[in-house]
Amino acid sequence: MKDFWRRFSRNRGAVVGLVILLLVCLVAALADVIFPGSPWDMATAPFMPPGEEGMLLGSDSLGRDVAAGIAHGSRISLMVGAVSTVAALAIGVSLGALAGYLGGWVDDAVMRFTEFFQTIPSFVFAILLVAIFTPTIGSVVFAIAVVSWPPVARVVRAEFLSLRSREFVQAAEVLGKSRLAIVVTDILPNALSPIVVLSSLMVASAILLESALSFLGLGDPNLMTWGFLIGSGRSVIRIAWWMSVFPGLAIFLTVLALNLVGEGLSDALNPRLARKRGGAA
Amino acid sequence: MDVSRRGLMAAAGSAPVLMTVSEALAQGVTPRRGGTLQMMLTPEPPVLQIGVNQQGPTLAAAPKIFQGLITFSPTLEPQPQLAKSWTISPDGKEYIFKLEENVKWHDGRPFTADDAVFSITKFHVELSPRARAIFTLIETCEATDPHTLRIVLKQAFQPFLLMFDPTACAIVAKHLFDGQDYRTAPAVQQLIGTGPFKFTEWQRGNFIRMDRNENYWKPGQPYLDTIIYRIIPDSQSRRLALETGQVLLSQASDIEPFDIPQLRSRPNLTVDTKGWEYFSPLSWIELNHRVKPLDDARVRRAMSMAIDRNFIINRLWFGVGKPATGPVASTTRFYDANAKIAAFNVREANALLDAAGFPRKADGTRFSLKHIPLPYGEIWTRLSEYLRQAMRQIGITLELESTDAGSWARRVGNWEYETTINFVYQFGDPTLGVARTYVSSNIQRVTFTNTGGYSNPRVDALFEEARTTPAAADRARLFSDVQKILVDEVPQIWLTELSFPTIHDKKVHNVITTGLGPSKSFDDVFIAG
Amino acid sequence: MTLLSVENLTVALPPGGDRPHAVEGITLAVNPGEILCVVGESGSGKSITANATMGLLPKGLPVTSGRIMFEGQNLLALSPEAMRRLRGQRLAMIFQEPMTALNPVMRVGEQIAEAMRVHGVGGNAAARVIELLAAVNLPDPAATARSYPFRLSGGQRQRVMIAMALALEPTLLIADEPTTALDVTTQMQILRLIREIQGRRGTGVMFITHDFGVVAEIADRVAVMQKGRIVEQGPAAEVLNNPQHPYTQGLIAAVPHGGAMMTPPSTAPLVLQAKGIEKTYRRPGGWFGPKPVVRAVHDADFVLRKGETLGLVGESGSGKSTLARCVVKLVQPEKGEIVFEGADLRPLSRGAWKPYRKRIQMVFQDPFASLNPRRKVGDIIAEGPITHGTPRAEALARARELLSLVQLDAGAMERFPHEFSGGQRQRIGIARALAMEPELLIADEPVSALDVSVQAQVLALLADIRARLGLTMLFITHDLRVAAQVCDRIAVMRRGAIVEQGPTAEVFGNPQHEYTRQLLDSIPGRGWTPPVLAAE
Amino acid sequence: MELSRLPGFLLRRGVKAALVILAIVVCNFFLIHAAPGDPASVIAGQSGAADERFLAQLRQQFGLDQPLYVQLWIYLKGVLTLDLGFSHRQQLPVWTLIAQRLPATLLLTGAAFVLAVTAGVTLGTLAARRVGSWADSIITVIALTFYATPLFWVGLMLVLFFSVWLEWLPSFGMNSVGVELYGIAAMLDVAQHLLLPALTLGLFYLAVYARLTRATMLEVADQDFVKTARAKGVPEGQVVRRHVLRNALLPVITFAGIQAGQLVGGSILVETVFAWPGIGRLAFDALLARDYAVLLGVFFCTSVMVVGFNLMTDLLYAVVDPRVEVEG
Repeated sequence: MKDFWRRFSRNRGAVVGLVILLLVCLVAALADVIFPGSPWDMATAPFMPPGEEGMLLGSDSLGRDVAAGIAHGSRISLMVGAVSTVAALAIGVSLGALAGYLGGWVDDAVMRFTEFFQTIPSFVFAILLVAIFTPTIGSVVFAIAVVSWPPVARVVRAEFLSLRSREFVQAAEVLGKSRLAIVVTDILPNALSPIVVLSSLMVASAILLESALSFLGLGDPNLMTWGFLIGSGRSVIRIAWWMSVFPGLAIFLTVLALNLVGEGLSDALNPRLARKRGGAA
Repeated sequence: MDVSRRGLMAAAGSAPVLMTVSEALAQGVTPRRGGTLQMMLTPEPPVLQIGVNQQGPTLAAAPKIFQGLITFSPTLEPQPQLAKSWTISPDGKEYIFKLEENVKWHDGRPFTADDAVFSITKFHVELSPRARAIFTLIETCEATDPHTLRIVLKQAFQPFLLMFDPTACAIVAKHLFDGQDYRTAPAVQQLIGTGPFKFTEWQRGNFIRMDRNENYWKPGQPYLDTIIYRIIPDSQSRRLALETGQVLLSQASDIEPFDIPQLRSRPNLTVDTKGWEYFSPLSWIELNHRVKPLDDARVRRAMSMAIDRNFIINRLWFGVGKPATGPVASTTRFYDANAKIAAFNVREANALLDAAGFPRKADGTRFSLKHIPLPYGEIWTRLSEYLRQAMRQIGITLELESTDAGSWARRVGNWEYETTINFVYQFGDPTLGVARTYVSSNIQRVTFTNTGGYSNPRVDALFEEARTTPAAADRARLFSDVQKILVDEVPQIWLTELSFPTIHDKKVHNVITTGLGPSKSFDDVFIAG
Repeated sequence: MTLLSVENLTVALPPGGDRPHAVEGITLAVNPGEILCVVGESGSGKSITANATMGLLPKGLPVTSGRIMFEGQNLLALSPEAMRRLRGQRLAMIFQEPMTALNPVMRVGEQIAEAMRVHGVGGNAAARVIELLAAVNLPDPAATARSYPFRLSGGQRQRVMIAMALALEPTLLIADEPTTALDVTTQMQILRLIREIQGRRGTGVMFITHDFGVVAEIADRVAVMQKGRIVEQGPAAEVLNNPQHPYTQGLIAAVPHGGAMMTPPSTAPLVLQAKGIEKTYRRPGGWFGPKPVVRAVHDADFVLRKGETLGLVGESGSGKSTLARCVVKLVQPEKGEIVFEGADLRPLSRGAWKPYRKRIQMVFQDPFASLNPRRKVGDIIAEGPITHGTPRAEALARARELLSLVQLDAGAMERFPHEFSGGQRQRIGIARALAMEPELLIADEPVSALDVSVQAQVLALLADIRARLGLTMLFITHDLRVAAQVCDRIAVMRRGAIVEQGPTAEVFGNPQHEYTRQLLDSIPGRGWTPPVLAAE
Repeated sequence: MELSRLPGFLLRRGVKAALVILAIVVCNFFLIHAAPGDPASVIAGQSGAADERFLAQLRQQFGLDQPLYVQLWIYLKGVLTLDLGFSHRQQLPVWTLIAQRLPATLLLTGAAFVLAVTAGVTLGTLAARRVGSWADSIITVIALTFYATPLFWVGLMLVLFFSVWLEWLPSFGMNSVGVELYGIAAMLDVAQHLLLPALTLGLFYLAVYARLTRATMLEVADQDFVKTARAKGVPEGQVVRRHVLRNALLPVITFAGIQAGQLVGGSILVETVFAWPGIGRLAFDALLARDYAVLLGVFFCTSVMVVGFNLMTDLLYAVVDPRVEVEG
């Protein structure tokens, strides 16, 4: 673990990313304390520029506090990112594990299924799913999960495929361990690093995807999200640039942080690659 | 884009002075001929054949190609169009229209009264629910000579003439439709009308182009060479197009309300909110009376009182439009200024709900309702978000459900909603555009009927009597009575009288001259200055 | 006159390593027409020396002192461009891994021609390429020139590499373990080729290897390296037969001595009998074309009696590992019987096999890949017995005992595999197998990934355990010296079939099959008998 | 791969592609029909007036009164003969509608793709060659920035900057309408309009390709054959070009194939922001209006595009990498 931290912290970007991410989480956790009340409350006159009337980041077209919206929205954005990633991981890891470990026709069937999902343009598919199930937080999470599992399945399959023939797995087989025990104690822990790295990136792209859906008006209307904020701010961008610029920056920073952390994780978990990345320096 | 702007400037170059529309009209400035007028159309309509399609954009663009027998002034007085004159018998049953001679279809065939008969008795009756409801009153409709049309009604129907403007009953060519499936006939794509402009090109998703009809029946008109409707799905792009002069005119919901204050301050632009007198759209919270406790008039009244309509007008619509005072818009005939809904008063609204037996629970709420925002653009979502906060003040939780236009129409049509937003055209007369929402005989599983399910025999009777009464004064009295009952019962929670500003460059003249705003033929519109 | 002289060369390692220098104070010389073998175990700095000479050291390894004189000029003082012009033209190099040393997306002819073109002599490259390929004894040189590397075998690729290195007739050839990745027979061919070409052209060769057999086969002079220093240098015969430095002595002592044991034929009861096992692999093919079939194992019957060690020897791809894996059901053969103590194991289901797992165990080849990197050593050793119902505490106690049996201290229990060296890991692997108290142990190339000195220790450990526990063993190896030292009987495999089997001494002393003779002929340095020295 | 194997390869892949497309068509058909609301109710809802007869007429006309499996069968029969059906809503054959919009989308995605690949690979190569230097850091930061920025947001910012402030470029549309332009002038006009949307769509993928190229370049640069090339005295530039880059591009090609579908999805957003008259926007409008035939048609087209693009990259891969046939 100490080793992990040492390698992680050697990547300066990753540390910066982690700090940003922790700040975002802090804001999410303390949203109710910093901005008590509902982010939908009309607190002041519409289109107040940042800094005026106590609006740190300005107010929106109904006089709602953009800063409060960003703070409360961080919860939903992070939640959407996390939950849809967990769901996508659940689908992707189980299918990928099945395909990679069992091989043969199971592998073939699962991979055809995955290919099929990869052929449908994912954003278009997400729009379709959300529209069909009507935009609620549940359907948005579902749609994001459904379109983002194929890469997980592929990565996990590839890992399982190579780990399956590794000698320590064969050794476990020769010891008479059950298939489940082999998958859980021998293969999965060793396939974890790429999954961990991938999931940090998936959280990031889920946040982007959610915001894109909201931009097109396909977000949950009862929840304050960053995507909603930009979606409602983009049409007034020339009157109130702050309405789309700040939530856009929030997304940008969070996604950037997640990417940086992902790289740091990848460095820390794959020391071989890390050496390569950093060259000799 | 620079090129197009230069082109327009060059065309307008010879006009020596800048002047406003009214000045131009007042001074009788000779209109200039020539130029291309670029406008916008939002959203892109599926087809431009009136009748086959009745959506707003079609009604805005198609009257350049198709014409009606008459049109209406801003005070809803009938004006001649294809009919140069008309007479109505004293009993209100017989209508005789004298039609313009020398009118030719765009394909060169002459226009006759037969075309009018076909359009009235067959085409629109088959296609348009609105026409169908009214034209069933016709006993005979015949061409007494090639340029005379005679219509006899089964019973007197005072608002009958309102059905003959181009948006309600565009006259189509009999020879192109008769004997075919009207919806799929080739003429639906190859539009042939009598109007000042001929349909020339439609690049879907991009633009619709119409060119001057050289054989137009009004001598010397139209003035414009070309009309182009650009399709621009993004509202900011539309505003930009208007500001940069790439388009010279915006209409209906092309421009978002929040952009209007800034456009007003532009010296080269005119913002005109007139021209919606015929349609007079009225918005309301549509309540489903089958859902408890929305069947309780006290609840409805309390909800109505919790809403600050001035806030909606000022903060959401940026001062465009005005608060609704009842079921009839102030621009519609027979509006009674004395029948007004209760004023904004949160304290009283709360008291009313307490008295009605809906006390606040421990968490401060009384009950919760589902609410579908109108899926026609952001402003409607903002409105619903405001309403949610307004209802919170009186302990009602509004839970928003997003839908797209498809689901919204189906759910409202099937009564599968609790509350939503709707806005409805009034077509100049309560019988045409108001009664349908409140009479129990029109409770149907289709949108724009009495989907809320409100039923009051007294209201039914008053509307029925007003429908068949020939004298305007009698009808006024009946409508006043019905308005008094309705503002008391609040079957729907009326919000605002909508108005959609027409914004155009000051060098475009004669834009709004009728009660139908930009849905006119544009044969007198010109660019100068 | 010396062709190359490395004088007092020191190359630094990045800070934080286990030693400050990769090589320190190296001085050696190569004369024209001479083969200098640089020999040492992994990490001794021999490759660094070679790369420094070629000017191909990675940026993180700077030369801190010394000179490398080549044809009268100091290579270290040359500009990168001047050095580049020398590379390939006057100095050439071949590498250990022929499978990865060629650009996979370029035809080999083109790759050789490129070597000429970049030095401005590509005029008649096409013809020269074919000549060169013929010179390294490649069949159908014209067709080979048009081939992509993946079409060629490892030996063929290494010939291509040699052809490429010799294209401009360099005066110095550096060969970095060029035969380590190859089978013995191929290795012998390549060694002969290098010797022959070098002799013909008078090229000086710096030959890097870890194998004293190879040294004996090819070297004129030898430099022995240990931990970045040269500990002994001299003529080959001198160093091989009369090593002076203790380290050299240790290394030579560790070379397996082919003195095959003469053991009487065993009459002990049968433990394992393999009859008519067949395993074929279908390559994944398209839907339309026929699927190519590879017969991995066929005609490979053998028996194994109690307490006996049977060696399965053969080159890579001969099917020896597949056969062994059939026995433990890691590979499911299509046909045949695997009779263990009277029961046929082949048709058994996964569940029915479980009781036999305790009785048959396996030791794997790669000490780095055979231990789960995410588990502690104690768990790795104890998990087998735990799976079979031994209480955890008891299994862990037993694991501690086993660690001492394989000469590791009990503190290893709580550590992870990556904290151990290759030899230590192989001991852990053996302990894991022994924890099950098996009757039959299958050892799949257990020492081939280890340095000679470590190899000797592990072999000694295996011999000791076998004697103490009375294990029966199936020992798979490609190294005939090792087989001769360990096995009672030998079975020689080739292309999936056993071509000859019998008591070790008989097979080695009087080979019957042509292939066996070929294998024995190919043992590098077979003419050299390592002097009997006291190891360490 | 040898040319003689090409027909078999194409046939196999073609059959597979056709099956995938068919599966997509069927799957989408059911998904779309599972959505609440139908085109008739949308038209009714937007017409300002409607009655039961109006709805029934529309449904009958659209074939919506048939059982779902009959509708599917009719649709499939149509697709097999490349007849994508008829949009009753727009009164035009779906194919006509798509054909009108497709060139715009192909132009946009094509331009974005070319931009992303050329600029991305160039930047990635540059960064990999100077790994650890300030140039590498800057390129990495730029790539990360584009990678983490919402696409539509970039579009808005570009419009603000280039169209509103600088007034250099048009902010929407595909060409200047109302002016007659021919030949070079017309092309320049389209190019002017194309710049911002293509940039918006391309930047994200540019970042992806830059990162991917850098990573694979570094990985390949470590491989033995690169050392071989240096050992034979190949100049550094040629090592990078002929040996490193050529091998590093293989994963980039694979990735490009996978990306095709994402590009089409991203074009919906860009087409919305820039009013670009492409099929992405057509699909979105069709979805909101429940115009099933058009929606299915667009799905069909994009699937064909993606599958075709995959096939092309596979083929390219097979040409660039001789080892491909080993895997069949």
